[in-house]
Order: sequence, then C-alpha cells, then structure tokens
Amino acid sequence: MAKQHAFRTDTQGLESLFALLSDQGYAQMGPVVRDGAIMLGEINSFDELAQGYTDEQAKGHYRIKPIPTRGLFQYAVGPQSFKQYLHPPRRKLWSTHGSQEKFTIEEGNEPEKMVFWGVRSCDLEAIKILDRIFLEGAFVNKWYQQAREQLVIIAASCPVPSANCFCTSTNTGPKPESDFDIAIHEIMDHDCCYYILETGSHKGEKLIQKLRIQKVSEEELDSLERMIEKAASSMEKRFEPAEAADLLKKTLEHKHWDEVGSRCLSCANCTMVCPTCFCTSTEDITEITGEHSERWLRWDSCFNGDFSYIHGGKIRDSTRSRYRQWMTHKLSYWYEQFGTSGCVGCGRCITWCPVGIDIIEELEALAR
Amino acid sequence: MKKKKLAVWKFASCDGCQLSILDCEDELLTLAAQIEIAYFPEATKTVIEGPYDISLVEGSITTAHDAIRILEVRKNSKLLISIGACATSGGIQALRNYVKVSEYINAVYARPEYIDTLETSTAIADHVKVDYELRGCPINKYQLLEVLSSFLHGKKPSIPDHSVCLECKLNGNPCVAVSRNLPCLGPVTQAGCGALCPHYHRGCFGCYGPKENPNTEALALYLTQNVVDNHTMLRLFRNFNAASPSFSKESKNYEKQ
Amino acid sequence: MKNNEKTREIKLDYLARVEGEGSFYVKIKDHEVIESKLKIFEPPRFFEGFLQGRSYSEVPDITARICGICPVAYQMSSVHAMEKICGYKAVGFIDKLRRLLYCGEWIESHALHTFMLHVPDFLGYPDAIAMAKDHKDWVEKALYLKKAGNDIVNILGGREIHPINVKVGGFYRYPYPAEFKEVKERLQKAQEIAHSAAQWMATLEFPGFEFDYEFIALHNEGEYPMNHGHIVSNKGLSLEAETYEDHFSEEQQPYSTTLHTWLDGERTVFTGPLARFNINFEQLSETAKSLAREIGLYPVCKNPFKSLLVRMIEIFYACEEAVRIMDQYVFPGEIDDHVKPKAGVGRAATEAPRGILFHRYEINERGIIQNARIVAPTSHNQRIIEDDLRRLVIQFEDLNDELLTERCEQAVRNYDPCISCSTHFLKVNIERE
Amino acid sequence: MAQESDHAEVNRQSLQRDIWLPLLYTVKEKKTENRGIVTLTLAPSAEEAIEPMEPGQFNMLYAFGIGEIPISISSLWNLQSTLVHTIQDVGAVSKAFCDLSTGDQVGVRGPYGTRWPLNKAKNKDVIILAGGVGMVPLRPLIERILNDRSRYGKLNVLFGARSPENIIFHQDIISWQADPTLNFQITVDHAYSNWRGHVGVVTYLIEEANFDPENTIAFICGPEIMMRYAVHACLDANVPTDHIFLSIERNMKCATGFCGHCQYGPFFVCKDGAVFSYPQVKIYLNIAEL
Ligand SMILES: Cc1cc2nc3c(=O)[nH]c(=O)nc-3n(C[C@H](O)[C@H](O)[C@H](O)COP(=O)(O)OP(=O)(O)OC[C@H]3O[C@@H](n4cnc5c(N)ncnc54)[C@H](O)[C@@H]3O)c2cc1C
Ligand code: SF4
Ligand code: SF4
Ligand code: SF4
Repeated sequence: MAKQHAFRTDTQGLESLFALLSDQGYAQMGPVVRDGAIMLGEINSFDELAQGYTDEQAKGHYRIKPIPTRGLFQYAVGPQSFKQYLHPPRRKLWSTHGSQEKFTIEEGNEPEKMVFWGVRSCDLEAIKILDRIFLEGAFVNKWYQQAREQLVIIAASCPVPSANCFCTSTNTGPKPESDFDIAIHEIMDHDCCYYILETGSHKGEKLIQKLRIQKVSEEELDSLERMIEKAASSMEKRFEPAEAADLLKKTLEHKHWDEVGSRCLSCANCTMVCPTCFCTSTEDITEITGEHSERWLRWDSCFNGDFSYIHGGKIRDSTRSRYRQWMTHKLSYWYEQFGTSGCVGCGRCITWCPVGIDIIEELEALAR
Repeated sequence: MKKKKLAVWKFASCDGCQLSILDCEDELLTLAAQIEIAYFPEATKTVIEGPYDISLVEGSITTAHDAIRILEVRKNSKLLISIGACATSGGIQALRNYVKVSEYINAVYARPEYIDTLETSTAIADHVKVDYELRGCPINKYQLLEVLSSFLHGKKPSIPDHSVCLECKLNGNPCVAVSRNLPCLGPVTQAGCGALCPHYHRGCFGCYGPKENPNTEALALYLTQNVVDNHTMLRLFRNFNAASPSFSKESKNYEKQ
Repeated sequence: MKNNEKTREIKLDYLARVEGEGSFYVKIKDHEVIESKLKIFEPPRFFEGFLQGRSYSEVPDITARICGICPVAYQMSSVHAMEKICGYKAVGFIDKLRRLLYCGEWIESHALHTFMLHVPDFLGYPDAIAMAKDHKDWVEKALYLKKAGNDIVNILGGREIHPINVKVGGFYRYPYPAEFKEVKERLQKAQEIAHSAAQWMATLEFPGFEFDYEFIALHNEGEYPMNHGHIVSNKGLSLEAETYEDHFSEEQQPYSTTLHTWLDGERTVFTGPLARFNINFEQLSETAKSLAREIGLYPVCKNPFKSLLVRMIEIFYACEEAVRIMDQYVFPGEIDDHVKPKAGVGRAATEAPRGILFHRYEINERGIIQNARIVAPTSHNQRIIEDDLRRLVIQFEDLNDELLTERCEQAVRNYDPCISCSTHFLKVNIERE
Repeated sequence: MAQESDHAEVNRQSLQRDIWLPLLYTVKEKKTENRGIVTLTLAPSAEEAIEPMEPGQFNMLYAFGIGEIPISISSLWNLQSTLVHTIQDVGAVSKAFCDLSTGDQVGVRGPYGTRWPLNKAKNKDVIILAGGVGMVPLRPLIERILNDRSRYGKLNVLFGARSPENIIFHQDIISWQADPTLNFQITVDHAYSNWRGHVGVVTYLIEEANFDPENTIAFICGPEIMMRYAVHACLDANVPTDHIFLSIERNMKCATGFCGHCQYGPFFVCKDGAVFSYPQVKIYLNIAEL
C-alpha cells in the first residue's frame, strides 16, 4: 500500500464518513445483526452497524457471539452478499397495460444511489465477476450498470476468516487490493481498535479529504501487514482453481456424482448464498381483470427442476445432474464464459448447506 | 364476454382455504366483477346450476357419501382445481391413515353406528381427474388469485415447485437449520408460504407438501444424526401432508424407534 | 296469510353463509313443534385422536387446523392449558400480545360475520357481493375492517389463517414496535368505521324476539374477557376451567355430527358475543359503553338478533384495545420463554369469537399428549339454537314457509355457528339416558 | 467462441435500450400451417424496429399478459422490417400466439443468437436435415441458397415429420419438389394409407441424398435425439466433422446470457448458439442430463 493513500482514524472518523455520505443522499448498506446472524441491511444511523460480534462457522453450522471489543469487522462473511443490492432477488422489469389488441409497456424502477460498507475482498472480487457478466459481455444489464455507476464501495480487510474460507486459494483475499473507493483496515490494539483508511479511487480521495484524519505511521502499517498475514495463514482449506477447472472437464461421468447426488437436497441454498451465482427466472403476474400485467425477475437456481425444463421434460431431472451443473459451472465452465473461476473462496456454500456438503471436499473426492 | 362460472366445494376440511377467497379483501370485489360466483355456500345463498367453468375444491374425501359427491362435482366442472393440503394430499385428517379407524371409533364413540366414515382420508386426485392442484395448509391467497387469474386468461400460473429454502433466501432470512440447529423441512418442502417459519425463527413443518424432487431420505438422515430423535422426525413428516407419497414413505422409516 | 295445514315442515337442506355443512328441520303439528333439529353433516375429523402421541409443543399448530375461521382461539386455549400443566405463567407483555392477537381475530371474524354473512339477511340479499350493488360503501368498509383485523394476525402470527408464531411459553419471534406502525393507523380508521357501522346497523329492523336465556361467558374484573376469567352465567353459575367438566356434559345425536352440550345435565346455555356483553358490560371501555348506550344496547339484552350489534361493539372495542396494547408494547429483547414439560392434566377456556372454547390435555413427563378433549362454542350453542327455532316458528307461525325459513336462517346466524369446528370432537364422556 | 461480429450491432443497440424491454409489433398476417402450428407475419407498431435478422437467429416473443418465449426467424424472403415466425402450440405461451388474430400486438426482443454459417457452404454441396418444427430455423437458409443458387453445389433438403399432420410449409414444399436444382425428400414416422411418401426416420434419407461428402456442409435442426442420429449418419457418410452444424434447444428466459437457463457445458445456447458446429458440442452431445 502506498503510504500517501493511507490514513489513520478511529470510530468517530468512520461515523463522520457515514454522515458525509448520508448528506450526499446515499442509501447506505452494511452488516447488521439480525435474526441471529450478521446480515446486510440499510443502515440509517452508524450505530446500526454490527459491532462487538464475531462468528463461528463450520460445515452446515453458523453462530454469532458477542466479543468484549467494539470491533466492527471481527467476523467473516455472513449469509448474504452485496449481490442482493446490485442484482436484487426480485425486481420488476416492466409492467404493461391494455389487451392483446393493444398494449403499452412501462419501465420498472431505477436503482438507488448506494454505499456498501465493509465489503470483504472475496465479495469485492465477486462484484468484479458480476461486472464481467452484466457489463462486459455482448449485452449490458442496464439496471445493474446504473446501480454500479453510482456505487461507493467501502471495502474492509478480513481479520478473522472462518473455518470455511479459502480466499488464499482463489487469490481473492483476505485484503482488498483494488477496485474500491475506500478500504478500511480495522486494527485491534488490545481492547481498542483503530482504523487505517486506504483510498482506491478519486471518489474515495475526495471523501477522505473531508474527514479529520491523521497520517499513518510505519508501525501501524506493519501491524496491518501482520494482521493480514495472520489471517491468511489461518486458512486451512485449500484448492487449486486451475487444476479444478481441468479436472471437472474430465470427470463429467464420474460415479461420485451419484454419491453426492444422494446427499444433496437440491434445496438451492448454496446458489442463493453464493455471491457470484447470477441465474434468474422471469415471472409474469397478470391481474385478475387481465388488463395489467407485470414482468418480474427473480433469482433462480440450477438446482430447480423448472430451470432446465423444455417442452417434454426437464433436461436435468436427477439431483446428481443438478449438482454437477452447479459445480462444473462454478469451478470450470466459468473460465470459458468469463475468463475467471466463478468461486471467490468465501465459503458460504459450505456454511449454509443444511446438510453440510463441502464443495472442496467433493472436488477432492472427484480427484481421487 | 360472458363471465365464467365459479363454484366452490367443500369436503372434510377446516374451511380455511375457502376463507382465503374472502380474505382477498383488496381484490374480492374486482374478482366478483370478473367471474360469476355460481356456487359458494360459505358466502352466498345463491345457487346457480352447473356446469361450472371453474370448480375450486377444498377438503379431503373421508366418507362414502363424499366419494360419490366428488364424482358429481367433476361431471359438473370444466376445470377442477383442488385447493389446500386436505384436497391435495388428504390433510391433517389423513393421520387416520396410520391407525385402525374402525377400532378407534368404537373406542371413542358412544354410538359408532351414527358415524359414516372411511378408513382413510384421501386427496381429490385419488378419486377424480384434477386439472390443477394448489398446495398449502392453508393456501396462500395471492397464489390463489394467481391461479384464478391465470386460468381466466390462459396463462400458466407462476406457482414454482422449488424448495422453501429458495424463498427463504429471497426473503432475506438466514437459514435457521444452520444458525439455530433447528429441524427444518424447508429443503424438501415446496415454497408458497413466503418462508414464514424461518422468518419467525422456527423450522418449516411442511405446510405446502413435498417439493419437486424431494430428497427426504438425506434430510431425515442428517437431522436424526445431528438434531432430533426418530420420534420427532416421524412427527415432522406426519403433519398436514402426511399422506403425500414422499412424506408418507419417509415417515414410515421412522415408525420404529 | 294463515297456514291451515295440520302439519308443517320448515327446513333448509343446505345452510349457506355459515362455516361448514349443516341444515335445519322443524316440524310443527297442530301449532306445536314436535321436532327441531340443527343437523350438522360435516364429516368428523378425529382431532382428539390425532393429538394423542404428539408433543405438547405441537398443539398450537395442530389445533389451529380445526378451524380456519378462528385458529387463534384454538391456539390460545391450547397453549394456556399446556402452560397450566407445566406450571408456567406468561409474563405481562406476552399476555398482552396474546390479547392483541385475539383482538385481531375478533375483528376479522366479526367483520366477516356481521357484514358478509348476517347483514344480508336483514336487508334481503343473498350475499354481500349482491349487497355491494346497492351498498358498495358498506361492503368496502367491511373489507377494510376485516383487513385491519387480519393485519394484526399477520404481523403477530405470520399469516391470517393458521398463524405460526404462537408457542407454549410465548411466541417464537417478538415483533419490533416499528412493525405495528401501519396497522395502528389502519385500526384507528377501522374503529371509526365500526362506530358508524354500529349506528347504521342499529337502524335495521330486528324481530321482536326475546327470551330469558342463561348466558355464559368468561369474566374477570380487570378486563373484557378474552384469554382469562372464570366461567360465569347470569343465573348464578361461577366456576373455574378446572371444574368445567363437573358441570358440562356432551351428548351425541343420531342426526348430527356435532355434540350437544348440557349444563348440569339439563340446562341449555348461550355463549358468544351477546353473552359476553351481558355479563361483562362493565369491563368495556367507556367509549364502547357509550357507543352501546347510544344505539340502545344495555345489559341484559335478551334479543339474540341483536348479537349483530354486539359484534359491532366488540369490533369497536377490539380496535381500541389493540391500539392501546401496541402503544404500550416495548421490544423485550432476548428472553427465555422456553417451557419444559411436566406430567399432568391442564384445562383452559378462552373466549373465541363465537364464545367459550374449552380444552383439556393430559401429558406425560416427556410432554407427549395422553389424551385431549375440546369443546367448541357451537357445541355449547347447539341446544339453544334448536330451542330458538322452536319458539320462533310458533311466534311467527303466520309467515309463509319461505319467509319463515328465512327468519329461521337468520336466527341460526345469530350464533354465527362455526360448523366445521364444532364437529371435530365426537368423543363422548358421559352419555345421557 | 461465437462469431463475435454477430453481436457487435446488437450490443450497440442494447446500450440504448434496456435489453428486457420488448418493442411492439402488430400481427399483419396469420397463416395456419397445420393443426396447432401457425405462421405470423409481424410488422413494427411504431417506427422503431429490431435490427435485421439472419438465418438461424431468433427473437423473444411476448404475448400480452401470458409470457415470453424464444422463436426462430422462419422466413427472410421479405427483407423489409417485417418478421415471420412459425410457432407450434405446446404450452400456454405458444398457444397464446396461435390464438392471435391479425391486428393484435406482440412484444419482440432480438435478434439473438448465432447464424447458420452460410459463407462456409460457398461452392459446396449442402445437406439440410430437419425434424418437425426444426424446419422453421432452416427455411430462411434454404431461401438464401435458392436466392443465390449458383454460389452453392448440390442442395439436399431432407425433412422428417412425425406424421402427415405435422408437415409445415406446404407451399414451399410444393415448389421445392418442383425445383430441379434441389433434392427434396420427406418422410414421416407414422402415416395413414393414403400417404405415398417415405415412412421412417429422417436419417435414412441421407442415403437418398446426392452429395460429395468431403465437400459437403450439413445443417441440422430437430429434436435432440434426431440430431444425434443425423450427425452420425453424416459422419458415416464421410462428411467432415467441422462441416456439420446444428441448432440446440434449451430453456431460455433472457436470451442475453444473464439468466443462466440455457447453459450447455461451457456455452450459453442463447448467445454462443443456438447454431453450433459439431466439434464445438461433440463431447456434450453424448452426456445425459448435461
Ligand atoms: C432458440 C430457440 C428457438 C426456438 N424456435 C422455435 C420456433 O421457431 N417455433 C416453435 O414453435 N418453437 C420454437 N422454440 C421452442 C419454443 O420456445 C417452446 O416451444 C416454447 O418456449 C414453449 O413455451 P410454452 O409456454 O408454450 O410451453 P410450456 O411447456 O408451458 O413452457 C413453459 C416454459 O418452459 C420453457 N420452455 C418450454 N419448452 C421449451 C423449449 N422447447 N425450448 C425452450 N424453452 C422451453 C419456456 O421458458 C416456457 O416459458 C425455440 C426454442 C429455442 C430455444
Ligand atoms: S462457490 Fe461457495 S465458496 Fe465459492 S464463491 Fe460461491 S458460495 Fe463462496
Ligand atoms: S449442496 Fe447443499 S445447499 Fe446446495 S443444493 Fe445441495 S443440499 Fe442444498
Ligand atoms: S431455514 Fe429452513 S427453509 Fe430456510 S434455508 Fe434453512 S433449511 Fe431452508
């Protein structure tokens, strides 16, 4: 990190950043404690941000626990990702009025101007993947583009990865390196903490200038380095994305698919929590008079039967084939489609699988 | 255009599903303007002769008399839609299917001879051809409107058959199985309720019956190994959709403790 | 027109605008009623049987399915009975939230019954939709009222039919006060609607039909009864739910799948809004009392047709009460409302929209239900409905068959009989000779 | 992967509009092809029209209040801004189109997908193998070839239908049968006694075709099993692998690679296809439930 882009501040500094962005009319999204988990929500005052919590994750297991310090980022990623704001679970595409003889079409709503607080580096990479899908291909997703152009990203480095994290393998963390406006590094100093703010864009610099902040010292930067090293070395889960991509091409008929297919519930949780899964379906909702109709977009999943339905039946009828589609898409075909892996190593699909299926273990089984 | 004639029929049930029609407070008058309510005794004395364009059938078949009556309903209906868990899988009263009803009646009734009842409670589709089944205990009134509107206008109803889990995530709940170690039938249950129970911090208990492609076996195995005892597992599958084939089959695996 | 035949039959083969399936039959010979039957042919569903072997924690979910019209009532009676066994008493705000939930159900159920099922009788329409052609405004207001009630049940219970949030001990999830914001506004408007509807309904024509009934209702000094109180009557009865079974018995009839309830082996009772009002008038709020007086309603009102007006008073009161509870509510934070099972027997009665709903359970130390007994309001009222029909056909013998049948129907609806729930309990404990 | 240039124009267009918003078109003509199959001619309701289409491409057609489905362009004879689509009634949305009358409106998004690589067929013999409504996306190709007949070698059009009732494009068939520059063969799976033509699967017709295998291009569209057999018949007849092209069908919701439904191995059928060369999809064709 170049020292001229780094500054030291405390919680009050962050609060004034929050106030500044509020004044500029942004809707601010960030981690909050809700329903027994670190969720994402719109925060209307700074103290709504999750504070003083950590989490515990394992296969099919998640708990939050209060900690004595007032740290804002002392937990790993929760069940939700910022995908839900850039690519909402449900969105009205347009509505139409009239009859089959004559009708008119009205566009749906436009996105808000948003700030994302505490985007972990895996999720930051996930946003970059969504950019490739929705902005950099043959077609452009206009709504996403608008949301994205107005977005302010406040990233946060990850001090305590969970047992399911493997961003060191996917090369997506634990420290955000670029593509943010501001990055926050929360450094615990005994029971207190201070923050190193790093700017990553012109927009970020302009915001920082308006805050009361101090220069950062060499020792403070060293503490940051040590924190990142410690976080990185705490991750035990490992895999080789490029090898996985090759392996999956050769194992389409492997008998292990039957085995994992017998355990998988085809419930779709993994695809819902994944920050890069982008599949959607459309639904037409026609009012009882038949004169108005709305077309909605909603998240869909390759684990659903309807997903592959064509007249005459479902292409992927068995759970085995659905799990295979998910994993081969995510870890292999994604490269052909978008030039990267579809996995950013956040571990959500492992934590939130209700029967504790672990994508990396399944990969290892295929390799055997 | 001539209005389509709607009839609402009741068999063994709690009336909740047909009440859903009257619970469409915001849409009731619009609905009534689009459709002729030709037979709906819970709401009107008016009886207009059949045949009916659309018949909504609530309740399960539990008496010999009803087994005949449903044939008449079918004959009189162009389109027959069964609504609710009772009509689509036998409902809570299908719990009788797992005990010996005759002995049971003798034991409890002073005058068993007055009681006309069959050994089992069965779904409408077990007796006649059903054109569409709307699940739920109770049905979701918005889904009912969607089905009615779709059949009025020739659309395929947007009633997905995926898991409750998907709806759970769309609605922004954290999974209660993972975060609270609760037994949840969401992964094998069809969506439709809006993932209510997880939102209220409890596990799903299967109001909408099995989802498409349910892996009840894997879920039950995981839950009995990690979360609940066999008896609780049995009771979870023996609820409002006890007689739906996959739940019924799975529950039998846990009959012996 | 005077009817000269010796024998006359007044009957309706399918009673519409009630919940469930039933009919009535009255036979008159030489100006005397020789038979009066409210027949209920709803098939039995054996709930008491299903409950055996289930866990105590499942009762609110299973018993809710007895009746789609008043599931909250079933949840309330069942959790209270269970909590008595387990030696648990719900703390203040849990109790208040349960009362709030009940307010929601009363509003919803009464709005449905008064406007959509009963008023059409008074005005001569087959149903509320037909009535909407001439009285659209009232029908829309009725739907608004109904929705306001449903909104409460929705927030506290997740959905209006078979809500899922009630548990033995309290609730699975406690709402944030902010969730009440919108419904509170709706309720304030709903209360105004109830006020004007009561005034309007008071102008309808009520048959001059009175009787010195034995009204039974819950009663406690502190509040208009919903979840608590002892069972009292205007004829001196006063008992706790614990001794209910010493006094009330049920009898099976060949023509009906509903049991008939007797008090002390011979007395017929009247339960429901009119009974509640007559016994608990003093417990109503001042505003509700003055609305009642304004429309000429005082205890003891002996005309069952005026139940219509009493239901409006109760809606009015429940809207007011609901707002009061919401105003006082604060989010409890993390609380321990987990109840451990204990072996024993527990009984509870609460005031369903249609009257007293009694539950009794016996559970073992693991909380597994050994046996259950449930007596629904319509079982309590079954006798009195038949008696009313007897008296009615004699008093209005001059009417032609059609009009007399209509009058009888209207009289049955005074009780808002919820047939579907009343037939689920066919377990007979005491048989009368 | 796909022909990049195909998308360049579409891309420019989609930058101005939300890709989800259809343009309104009016049904100008409706022709019943057979029981449950109609051909609609659509013209833009206002000035704005979609970009010109090429054989093999498809549009997303929206029926008011009912839904949206992918439908191939079925004729490019008329190069105006009108669109010709042939639709078989198999479900709610396709039925809604079959029930439309002239003057009714529809929504159109497109054009989407890859084209039949006609340039590769220059100076070569051509086999066109169609199964059932699979003939729809192939007809514009036949039209193009006939329009510029001298550019191509021998032309074989082999058409298989389930039964005589499923045959479409009768008028074209009559003219193709009469055309000496074209070898047209038709077969049905099941027939009544008054059917004089072939009975049996379409792939046998390859034996009756007239072509120089090494110098032949094959274009195939039909049900997936039929295509698998057809490819093998071509290979058996020594048509080089990279001279075989086929059109794949998958569930589609967006047609722009956003919805994920049409994935087929590494491909999005909507933008990398629906037209693929056989080598592209070779390994995937034989994998069940892919
Ligand atoms: C690239 C492409 C071109 C096509 N061209 C034509 C054509 O020219 N003429 C024609 O008649 N048909 C064509 N089809 C098939 C046509 O899209 C389906 O018949 C149609 O989607 C069926 O929709 P439905 O609502 O009537 O039927 P339902 O069976 O009710 O379908 C429900 C949903 O399933 C999906 N679906 C069902 N069948 C198919 C299918 N075969 N392919 C893709 N999605 C499906 C759709 O999303 C549809 O909305 C084409 C399909 C594709 C992919
Ligand atoms: S596949 Fe799993 S670990 Fe990878 S990004 Fe998705 S949810 Fe995270
Ligand atoms: S892998 Fe787990 S989360 Fe994903 S669909 Fe299967 S059971 Fe559900
Ligand atoms: S809470 Fe239940 S329904 Fe929701 S995701 Fe978890 S398992 Fe599925």
